[in-house]
Amino acid sequence: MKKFVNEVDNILSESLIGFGKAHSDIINVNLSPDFVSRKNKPNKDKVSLISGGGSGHEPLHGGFVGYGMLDAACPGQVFSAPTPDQMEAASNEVYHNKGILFIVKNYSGDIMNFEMASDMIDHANQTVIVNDDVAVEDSTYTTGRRGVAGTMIVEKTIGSLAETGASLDECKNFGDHVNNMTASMGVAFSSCTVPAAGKPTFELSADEMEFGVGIHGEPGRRREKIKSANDLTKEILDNILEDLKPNNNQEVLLHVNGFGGTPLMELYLLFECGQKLLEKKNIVVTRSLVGNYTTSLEMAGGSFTITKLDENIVNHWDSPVHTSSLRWKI
Amino acid sequence: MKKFVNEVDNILSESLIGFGKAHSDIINVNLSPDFVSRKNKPNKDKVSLISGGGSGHEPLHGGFVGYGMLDAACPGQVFSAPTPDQMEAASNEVYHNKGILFIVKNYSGDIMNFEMASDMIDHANQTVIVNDDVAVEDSTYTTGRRGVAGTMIVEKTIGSLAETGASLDECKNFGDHVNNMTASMGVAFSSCTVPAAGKPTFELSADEMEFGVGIHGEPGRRREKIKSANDLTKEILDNILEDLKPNNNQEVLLHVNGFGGTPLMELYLLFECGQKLLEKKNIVVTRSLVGNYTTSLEMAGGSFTITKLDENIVNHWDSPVHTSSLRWKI
Amino acid sequence: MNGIKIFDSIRNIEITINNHKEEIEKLDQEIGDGDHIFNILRGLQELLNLKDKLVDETSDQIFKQLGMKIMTTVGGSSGALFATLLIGMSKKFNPELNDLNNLSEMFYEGVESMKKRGKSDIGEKTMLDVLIPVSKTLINLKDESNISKVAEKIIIVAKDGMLSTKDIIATKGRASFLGERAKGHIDPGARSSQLAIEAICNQFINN
Amino acid sequence: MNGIKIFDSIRNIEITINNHKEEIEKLDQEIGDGDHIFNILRGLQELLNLKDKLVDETSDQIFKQLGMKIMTTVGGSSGALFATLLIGMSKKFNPELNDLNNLSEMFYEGVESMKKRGKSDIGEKTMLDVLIPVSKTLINLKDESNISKVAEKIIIVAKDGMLSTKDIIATKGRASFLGERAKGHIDPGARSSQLAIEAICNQFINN
Ligand SMILES: Nc1ncnc2c1ncn2[C@@H]1O[C@H](COP(=O)(O)OP(=O)(O)O)[C@@H](O)[C@H]1O
Ligand SMILES: Nc1ncnc2c1ncn2[C@@H]1O[C@H](COP(=O)(O)OP(=O)(O)O)[C@@H](O)[C@H]1O
Ligand SMILES: [Mg+2]
Ligand SMILES: [Mg+2]
Ligand SMILES: [Mg+2]
Ligand SMILES: [Mg+2]
Repeated sequence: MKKFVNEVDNILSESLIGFGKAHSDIINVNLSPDFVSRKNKPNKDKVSLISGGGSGHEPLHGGFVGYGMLDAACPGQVFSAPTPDQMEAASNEVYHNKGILFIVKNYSGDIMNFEMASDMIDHANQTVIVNDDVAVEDSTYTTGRRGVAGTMIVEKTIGSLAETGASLDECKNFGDHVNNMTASMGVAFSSCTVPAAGKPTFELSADEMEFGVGIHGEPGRRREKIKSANDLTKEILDNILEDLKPNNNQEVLLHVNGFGGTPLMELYLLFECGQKLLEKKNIVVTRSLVGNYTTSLEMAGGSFTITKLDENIVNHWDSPVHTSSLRWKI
Repeated sequence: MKKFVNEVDNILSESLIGFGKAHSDIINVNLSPDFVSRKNKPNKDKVSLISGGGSGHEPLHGGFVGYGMLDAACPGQVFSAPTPDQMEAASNEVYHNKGILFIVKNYSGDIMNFEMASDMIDHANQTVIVNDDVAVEDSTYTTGRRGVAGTMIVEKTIGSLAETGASLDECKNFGDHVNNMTASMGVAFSSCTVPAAGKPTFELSADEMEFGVGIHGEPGRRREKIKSANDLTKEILDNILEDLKPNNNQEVLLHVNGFGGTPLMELYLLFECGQKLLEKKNIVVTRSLVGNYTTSLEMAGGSFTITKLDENIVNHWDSPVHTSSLRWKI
Repeated sequence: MNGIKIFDSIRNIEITINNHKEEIEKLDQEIGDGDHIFNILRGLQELLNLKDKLVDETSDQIFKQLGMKIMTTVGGSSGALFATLLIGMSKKFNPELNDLNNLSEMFYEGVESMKKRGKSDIGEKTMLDVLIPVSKTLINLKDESNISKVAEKIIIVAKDGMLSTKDIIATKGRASFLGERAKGHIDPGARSSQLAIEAICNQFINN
Repeated sequence: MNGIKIFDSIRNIEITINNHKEEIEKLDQEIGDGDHIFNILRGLQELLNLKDKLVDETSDQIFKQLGMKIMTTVGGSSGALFATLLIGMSKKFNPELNDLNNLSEMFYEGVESMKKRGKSDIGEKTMLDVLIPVSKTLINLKDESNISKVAEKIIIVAKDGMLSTKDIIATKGRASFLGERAKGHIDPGARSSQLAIEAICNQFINN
């Protein structure tokens, strides 16, 4: 394993300290329990948004703490859900009288640890569960779908609504709404290497890809031969559109997310493939986001996320945001 | 080779088209000759800044076209300098009466092609050559040092000065000044794969790194065993500081740049190593930038860049910028 | 039951799990995300570090403190679940009962808490496919006087439960995302639970 | 000299370079950035595509157009340099001279332009270590009547030049960044230039 690291056991804390120093104008980093929180507490009463999850998906979630987005983020060990005391401490730090909204990706570990936190804190709190990954079946008998790159869109838009002073219920309902309007799917060309493991999670041969991969390198729908970007795009978008069932002339946000090891050049090429295909289907891409936002360490590959836009979503997407990894109009 | 690609020969143009669509609010993409230019021409007279170079370093340079930074960028083939007709066409597109300033990384190919362009255009023009890489010797008998991650700092700060309506000479002198105040050095853990080649440029064994690597995967100072992040940081910063000779309590910008294949987690850890070490040496990090800004496709590794700050540089660093990959206060 | 015995068991579990490190790692890489072994080992290490501090406390206090430690240091699914198990167990501790009776009641309560926390039950390809049968068997055998016999029986039940996860489709946990694809793979949590239980049982057989 | 002959030479160069594709790629990967072979092949392909359009033009026009094409399609160091060579050559074309005289003068002019463009000279581990000796030899032999003999001589001079790059330290081009480390490696541009010259010379020997 070749990484910038001193002791493998300290990689997370050293990285968090560096993150805190690099962005000391907007965030604080607390260690043991680990959480990232906004430096300048909003002076108005607002719902406090807290997200979190295993590390290794940076900039998700710590990179989205700041004005117009999250109040706090709780990073777990690499690919392991954070512990409830982190969420408890973060809640105490960022509570502003209107309650706490947890934003949680739909994985057993995250759900259970956030539930335990919810039981532990005295503040009113609710949870938005993000499950945008259409690669896996959604059935009432199972855990359902995974939460992937759509999470940051949910975080951005609720973050904006919360800034307006909306109530906890309003924020919760809007979050569920954005989640319903959002679907994602990805493909991996290589594995990532969890630092503690020191070797790749899986092996793909030179002409194989993992179709419908998860953001922890979990297997997806199937392993198959690599395809052209156009063919991949078609297959992924067909799955997403089948889920979202957009109307004719539906306006959408198209997000191409890199998993960490794929150059921007390819991500923009993928965006072009997606935009072209959507245009043919009379779906209008009016907002776009291309880059590494929800990663799996250094995994090569990427995903498409589409959010169907309505006036509310688009306004809350466009509004000012000032975090270390998403910033505009401020 | 596993990449998101349709035809290898079209990777650049498809990617550029996607780039143009994803950021159609701020930039235009012109094909044949290829260049990226600002969509909203500034209405005041200003010096026009044009940069360019081989592709494969994204977001450099196209990602830095926009308000407060570049007026145009000319992307060549992967790792090959652009051709003079690109710079000529870009010059014609973005000229605003105060002359053209080319910002060129110090490679034979770039220097020669930009010189040819300079000969071809009628507008007054000057060139700032960036050569911040201390990994290679600087001697009057050779081509000197390479231009690497410091380039975007030069682009950001001249970009800001140009917005104020400064003259061509002022911009040129300030660019040379920022370049003199800036030094960089990097290390690679893996090679990148040039799409046309289809296979990695070089091979490193499991415990080797290329110390002082270039941003095209060219060899650096030496190949050696990997080291801890702290030891690497010390070695790199010693080289940089020997070049910059900062005063006691010197304020600096510390930029940790990823080459593309290294997760943010590690880059922040590297930032922490760097900041700690500088603090011990009484060098004060007052500005920071961490992320993948000057990449070598999917190469794993990263570099440190330090810019000694004075009042002018810090003001022009802090001023508003609105490009696809660097945006603040606007 | 006392502090010494509890920490001896943890030590034995840690040795056994360490001996199967690669195997468990691989199981979670195949149908999960590969962190299970690190979660488990981190948790065990943290527990062992508490020995000096807790060894003289009452058993219910020890279980509770161990549960809290797991809860605040492990994370992931297994952190939440094993913390719930231990904290659940601590609640039912009754110093008036003999060890087997006490442990059976405690374990039953702990596993019931896990089922609630995980919204899960037997047959969903999780560690509960080991823990529920073990819990039931313990209740059935709680008045048995031959502890060694109980331990031998539990070892078999745990192993059967673990093996049963191989051919079912997961409906809970990360493997549930895989549908058919997880078939033929043993659940990592079931394997680590089974190994832990076997390690404890062996203590009683060897004595 | 006429369009047919010029395009025949380009065709021959392209065949030769293609035969040494992997070798040239490797040379630039070792001490450069690996793009040299793609730059060269892209350029040659673009030139061959111009055949129908240019074959009937005068030779000076052809050289100029070929140079412009290289200039606008190749990029990198070799694009700038070879464009400069061809455009420089076109300027000295003199239809009154015999072919060898004409070519010698043209080539000399082209190489001089390259030296200016590259701010470089012989002994800096570049393609000029091939092209400068070739240019000088051509001038010396420009009145020789046995073309085949000239061609044979040029082949040797080019090869010596190419080999000479192996053991010098580069002071120009990308290899200059490597200092001592580039020693023992042949310069990629020197190798491709030498192969191109050999391909042309072989035409004259075979005839
Ligand atoms: N809802 C659940 N109920 C019971 N057990 C579960 C549940 N979800 C996961 N598990 C167990 O947890 C194990 C995985 O643990 P671990 O790898 O530590 O966490 P994660 O799945 O969050 O990465 C699975 O093998 C399974 O036995
Ligand atoms: N200043 C120069 N003068 C002469 N030749 C040069 C100069 N710089 C580079 N070269 C030649 O160009 C070759 C490299 O070409 P190429 O790989 O296409 O461009 P780049 O070096 O820009 O990647 C070198 O091998 C060398 O022969
Ligand atoms: Mg996990
Ligand atoms: Mg090049
Ligand atoms: Mg796991
Ligand atoms: Mg090259």
